[in-house]
Amino acid sequence: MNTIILIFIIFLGGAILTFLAGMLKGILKEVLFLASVFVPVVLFFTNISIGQTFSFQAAGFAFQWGITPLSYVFALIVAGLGLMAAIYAVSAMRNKDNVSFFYFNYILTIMSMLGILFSRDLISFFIFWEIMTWSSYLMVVYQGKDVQTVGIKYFIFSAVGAYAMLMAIVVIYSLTGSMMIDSLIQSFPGFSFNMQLLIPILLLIGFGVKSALMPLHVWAPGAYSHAPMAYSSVFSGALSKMGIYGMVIVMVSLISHIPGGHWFREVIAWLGGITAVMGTLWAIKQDDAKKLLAYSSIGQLGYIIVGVGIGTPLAMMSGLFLAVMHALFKGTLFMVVGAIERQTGTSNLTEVTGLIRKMPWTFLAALFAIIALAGIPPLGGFISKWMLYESLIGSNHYLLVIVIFFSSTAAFLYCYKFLFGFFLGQEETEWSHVKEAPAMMVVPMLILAVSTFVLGVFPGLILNPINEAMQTLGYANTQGHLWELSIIFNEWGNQIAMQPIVYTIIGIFLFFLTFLTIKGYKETRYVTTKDISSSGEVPKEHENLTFSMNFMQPFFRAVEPLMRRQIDKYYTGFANGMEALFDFTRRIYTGNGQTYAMYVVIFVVLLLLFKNIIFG
Amino acid sequence: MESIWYKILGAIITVIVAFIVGLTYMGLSRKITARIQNRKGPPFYQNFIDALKLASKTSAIHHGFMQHIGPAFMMITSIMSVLVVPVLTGDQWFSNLNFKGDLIFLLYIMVFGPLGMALGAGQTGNPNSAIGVTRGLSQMVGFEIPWVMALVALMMQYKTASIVDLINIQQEQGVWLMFSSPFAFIAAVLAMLGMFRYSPFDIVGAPTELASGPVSENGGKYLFTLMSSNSIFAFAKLTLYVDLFLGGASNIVELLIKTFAIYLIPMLYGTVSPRYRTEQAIKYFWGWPLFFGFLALLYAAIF
Amino acid sequence: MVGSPVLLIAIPLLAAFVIPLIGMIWKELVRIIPGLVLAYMLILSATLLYYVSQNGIIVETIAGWQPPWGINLVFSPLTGFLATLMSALGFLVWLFSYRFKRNVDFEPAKKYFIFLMLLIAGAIGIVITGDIFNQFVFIEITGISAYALTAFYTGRNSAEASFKYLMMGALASSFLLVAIAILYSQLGTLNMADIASKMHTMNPTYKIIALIFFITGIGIEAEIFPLNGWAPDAYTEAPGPVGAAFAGIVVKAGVYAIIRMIFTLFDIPSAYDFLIVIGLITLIVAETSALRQEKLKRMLAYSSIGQMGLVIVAFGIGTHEGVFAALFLMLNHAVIKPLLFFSGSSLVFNSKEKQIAEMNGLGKRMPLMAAFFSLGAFAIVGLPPFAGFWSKLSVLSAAANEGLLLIIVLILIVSVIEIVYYFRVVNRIFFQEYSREKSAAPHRPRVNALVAMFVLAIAILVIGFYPDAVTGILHNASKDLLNTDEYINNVLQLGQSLTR
Amino acid sequence: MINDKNSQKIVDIIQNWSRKHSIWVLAYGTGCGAIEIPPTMTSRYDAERLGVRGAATPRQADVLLITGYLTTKTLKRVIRVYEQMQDPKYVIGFGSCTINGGMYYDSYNTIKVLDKYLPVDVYINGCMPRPEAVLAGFGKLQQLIAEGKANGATKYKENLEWYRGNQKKIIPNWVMPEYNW
Repeated sequence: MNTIILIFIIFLGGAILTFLAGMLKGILKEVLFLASVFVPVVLFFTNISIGQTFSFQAAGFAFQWGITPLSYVFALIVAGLGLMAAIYAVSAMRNKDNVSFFYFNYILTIMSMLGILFSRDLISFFIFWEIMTWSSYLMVVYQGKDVQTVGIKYFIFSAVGAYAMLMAIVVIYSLTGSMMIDSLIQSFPGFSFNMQLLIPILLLIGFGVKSALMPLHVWAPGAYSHAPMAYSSVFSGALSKMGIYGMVIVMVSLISHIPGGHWFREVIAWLGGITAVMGTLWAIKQDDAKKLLAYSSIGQLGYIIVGVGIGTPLAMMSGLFLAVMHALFKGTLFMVVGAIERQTGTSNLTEVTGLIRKMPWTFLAALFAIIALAGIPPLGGFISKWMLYESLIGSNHYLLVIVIFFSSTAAFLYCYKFLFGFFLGQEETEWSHVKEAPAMMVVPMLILAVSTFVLGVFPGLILNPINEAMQTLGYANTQGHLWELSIIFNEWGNQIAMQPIVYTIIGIFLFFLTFLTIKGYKETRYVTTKDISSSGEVPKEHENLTFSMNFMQPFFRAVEPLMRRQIDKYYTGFANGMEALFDFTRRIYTGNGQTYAMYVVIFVVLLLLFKNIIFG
Repeated sequence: MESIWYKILGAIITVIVAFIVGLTYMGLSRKITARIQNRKGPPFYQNFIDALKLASKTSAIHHGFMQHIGPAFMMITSIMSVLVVPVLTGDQWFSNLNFKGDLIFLLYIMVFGPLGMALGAGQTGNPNSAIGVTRGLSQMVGFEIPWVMALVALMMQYKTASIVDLINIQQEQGVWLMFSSPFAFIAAVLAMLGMFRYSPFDIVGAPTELASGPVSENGGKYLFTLMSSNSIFAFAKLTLYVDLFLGGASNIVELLIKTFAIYLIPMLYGTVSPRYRTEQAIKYFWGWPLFFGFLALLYAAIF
Repeated sequence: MVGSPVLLIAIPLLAAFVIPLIGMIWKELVRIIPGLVLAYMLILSATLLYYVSQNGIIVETIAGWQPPWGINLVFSPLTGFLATLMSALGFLVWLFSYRFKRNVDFEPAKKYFIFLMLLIAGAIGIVITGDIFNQFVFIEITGISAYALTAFYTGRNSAEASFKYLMMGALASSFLLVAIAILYSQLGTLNMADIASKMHTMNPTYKIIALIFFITGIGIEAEIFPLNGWAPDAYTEAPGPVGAAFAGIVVKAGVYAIIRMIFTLFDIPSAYDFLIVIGLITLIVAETSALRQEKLKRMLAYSSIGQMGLVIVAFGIGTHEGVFAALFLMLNHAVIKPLLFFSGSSLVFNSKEKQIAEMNGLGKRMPLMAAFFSLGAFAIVGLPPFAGFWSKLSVLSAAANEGLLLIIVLILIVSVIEIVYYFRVVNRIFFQEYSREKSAAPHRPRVNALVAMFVLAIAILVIGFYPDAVTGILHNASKDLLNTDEYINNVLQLGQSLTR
Repeated sequence: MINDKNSQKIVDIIQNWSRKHSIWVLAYGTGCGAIEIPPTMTSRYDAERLGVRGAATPRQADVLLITGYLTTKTLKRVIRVYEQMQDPKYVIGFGSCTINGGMYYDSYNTIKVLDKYLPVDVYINGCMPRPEAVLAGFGKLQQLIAEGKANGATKYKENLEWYRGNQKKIIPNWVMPEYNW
């Protein structure tokens, strides 16, 4: 049996079996769940080689599944993060209602994401896309909060995106007579200009929704924060990357062939830039860690879109590398929030404080992830940021680089807010009972966190598959002049050699760690955080001295004009207007038989009057 | 193998030089400020005494491990930046990591320490620390923008991101970049006012309001570490300005003159200025400095 | 051949008359007999369909009169497909309602099954007859039984709904009769094939007027936009399985009649465009009206109207793909909408107002019903990998092949609206707090109803995962519809030189 | 070598010298004497030339300057501040009030003799002392530091029981963390 189909059968069967096992007591469902994620992932890593395909016919369409170098990069994200989050989920979701439903959707999501990456034809791409959409939708509403607003909003946006994509697909089918992605790419340059413009726009709407591109992002904060955190890490880390995956194909293989296509890509890149800024600003404003991470994800996806949109080799590399990194660190951060929420019962940054001594390992994971997120060397986030800036500067995007830089500098604010809010600050008695999260939750986080470090020192590990992917997209081989195992270059040949830098940093750090920190730590003794210099006062046990309300208020006083308008409000207004309009159309059906009879007469009379126009 | 030891030795010497120069400059600034205020002022070596005293003070308590790592993070930033910035042009001894990192790297390693310090400050649980940190970070967002604009303008104009290359370009052309890219220089200098956190941008550690802000729970050795880190960092920043805009320095005297000349700008501006609130500071940086940044970008785009 | 197509009409008619007599012997037989009849019909029509697909269409003459003079029945891949679909649905409706009103008394059950048999007989008659007046008769049979079924709950509202339906139906039949009269006066024949072959000789003005009256007359049954005022009330007030039967059987027959007119009888090309326009209007008005409905069945009714509009649009595209898509839509609608009606009526069974708001939190109380309803909702809005996706895809693809991008956009926008109201309900069922009084015991559907729903659900999944199971039949059917010449030839059987 | 007695002596000398020339003052403005601090620090008298400089928090300060009378209410805070300061630390009693109560000698809510509650190293006499006197006080403190005689903190640690007893007499409901040096 073909391994590709085997993977999907195991996923599907595993999902159903896990769901059914949910009716039984015991750990059968957990075991089945882990197995049905683990086995296909292992099969994927061991038995799937690039170029292997599997084809069949159904409903008059030819289907072809197989992995390409590009989708391999994304499949790495999906498989890796999916597996880690699955391990995490088993522990995180224990004792929740309807766990098997969660598992069911989780497996389906992983399956559909791999399916998207495996699809070489548009129909199965779309089918898996929709499965991904509704399984993720079910996860968004899983906890039953704000389902009629957040859930519906997510699904409407997804549906608009998916239907735009569907329209593009049928148009492509009518133009080429084939559903194969390859044949689309081949015949695209021959399309008329209108079609060349229409198809990418429609596809980009579809992909833009999933990758939370402005102005299609408004579903994201709610959806990311309402899903269970074990799922959100996949949601934000991997699922949003499906949009990026599609965008890469559209940008490189389609839009580049339009006359004047680089302007198109410029627009997309600018949209990405604005997304990055606004996502970051709103992230700073959030008090709920989930919302903060959700907006931060929007911002980070904005960077990726900028990289993909600019599309020079370095930019594309940075976009794809950041896609991988974002999966690692944002996956970790959502897991961290999940762990904290599980241990404390809330994820509000203004409530939870001072967990660092209670949950040190979680803090360590969060610290790594935040450093990677902020793009500070030597972790992997820096590599992607560096490549992004260099590529923007190298390709003369004067203003865009400033926009991006503003966004990533402002990102420090929410990075700090996240760490400070949860882990630092006063240790309140309210949280003195909090324990470290179970090992099954902590270990996946730490693995992901440490891998950001490894990729920071040896970016070549992941740049190698990215390079191969880019070669199939038509880029030149960049190994050697843009990157090596642990050195990255910009287009002018300036380099960052990660190894000496990292060794120096580690050296300095160890020196001060030994002679300052550990020595000092041993010589001194611990006092509670109530023992602070607060004008000679002795704070009472229950007095909360933590500074967490209006955390970045001065900053917001400065950027207030930027944040006065919310796209969300326009959408809400539009939706309300539509509902009012539809309420009016509803009244066409008056419920009065005479009116209905009159409609019939009017219908006949109109047809008879205008018969020559209508039937002429 | 031998070269690595030379490198390490060179690095240590660089750091020591940076430490001494930085502290001296700070002492001089106290002296000059005092003279401007018609005081006698402390001796220029006063900061060394302070440092020595701080180092000799004991510390009895801690609020957690992070509080003690903060200064270490700060040191990483300072030392890394001073190692990446070319101190003396063409000097083998002090080449350190000049070729391993470029401007973007420098920008990012420069925020590593403040963020680590912020974490340390956060763990003390002192609300003043956190307030100071938020102010500092907000202000950083303010001044980074014109600063980056200036750097981007330079990088675009001369098609390199390496500081060494920029020095070489200045030496080849025989013109300092402050003359050949004047707007970038102005923007960078205005940004520098915020970077050094002298008045009017010293709200971060406003002593009477915030009880010195982020460092309010740090005393003794930690304050000493932070102080030396600050001085090294200041030296690194000054050297960077000299390298970028004043053509670098080939010997130590030239370096000192140029760096001190640059140093006088934020210092003298600070002595005659009151204090901005955070949002005022941000708006200040997004006013004229931003305008000059745009001019610099325009200039770079045209030429 | 296992039997004649005549039996498909004759047996249910016979059964309808026999039921009250047999009921005197043993009350249970009233419930059993229709099932047996429908099962037989299902087997018969399926066998005939298979036979037809192998051997070409069957033209059955009644009483030895050859067409064009006598009444004839045509069992072609198209009509056979629809007849099979209807008998299958009829069987499922019977299965669902086997124990229907068991605890009330004998009389309503008797009526219910009589009219159900009549309804199915009439609908199948509409589909397989080859005579236009005969079709009118069957439309009347269907209509009358439908009025009766609407008024089944003998309440004020039911009576009102039924009266509205009756009134519209009366208008419809008069228009229909006028149209038939025009045709007969002009062409001197009532046989469809004969009319089709002679149509080119007819005065265009008369032709158009006849068509208009036809469309109006049948349009009322087919739920075309301004003519469908009866539908929401009737669906709401009729019992759940009757709603399913309306959506799955009656409307299909009506749509078939219109399509037969336009594709075979009348040679007016612009009628296709008219179909597209009127279908789109129906679709948009119905779906937008559905958005703000408060009662579940009413919402389903509007959704059903909308789906029919979509079917008409697909027919209006007029190509093989369009017809294929339309038939596929009809099939899916016939599979999905009954499931929604069945599970929906179970969900609101114990509530007073039958309102959507009363379904909050039922997912925990009635997980299986809720799951069926959600499956139906997922399928009807066209989410893969369920049945509705393939039909939606084929409609869009057909439209795209004709370059009708605006239609695609409109259909997709309407689909979004559809998603909104269906998912609001699904959200209520699963993810909101239970709002009825806690003591109210959830309605537990009987085994027979569960089996009916299971069959439909499995059909949805099978079509969704393996669409090739049905596409062959649909392709045959659509070929059959488009090939007018073959139809005429086969029916008239005379090898006449076709002058068209 | 470091632990050698002679070298320890050298280290002590250096340390004391540095402490002497770098005095970071935490001015606890309890009483009217605080008004004398600004003139002392600013242009005319310029205490900074002696290395005297304000400190923002007790963690960074070397000298606790009790400027004037100390009410029973503020005593608690002052003790807290003093205990939060890190070694080596000194206390300067500023003005007559800290010595014997001064003009508040018969007040019911000020403490009269500061030395009973905190180990005062240097008193500055006067009501209030002029900046010259303050500078002289600092000079005295520097001299004591250089000689290694400014050992109030050690005294405090050694006689903690006694100090605590006195303090608790003034402060009825004692809720303070233990002194951790």
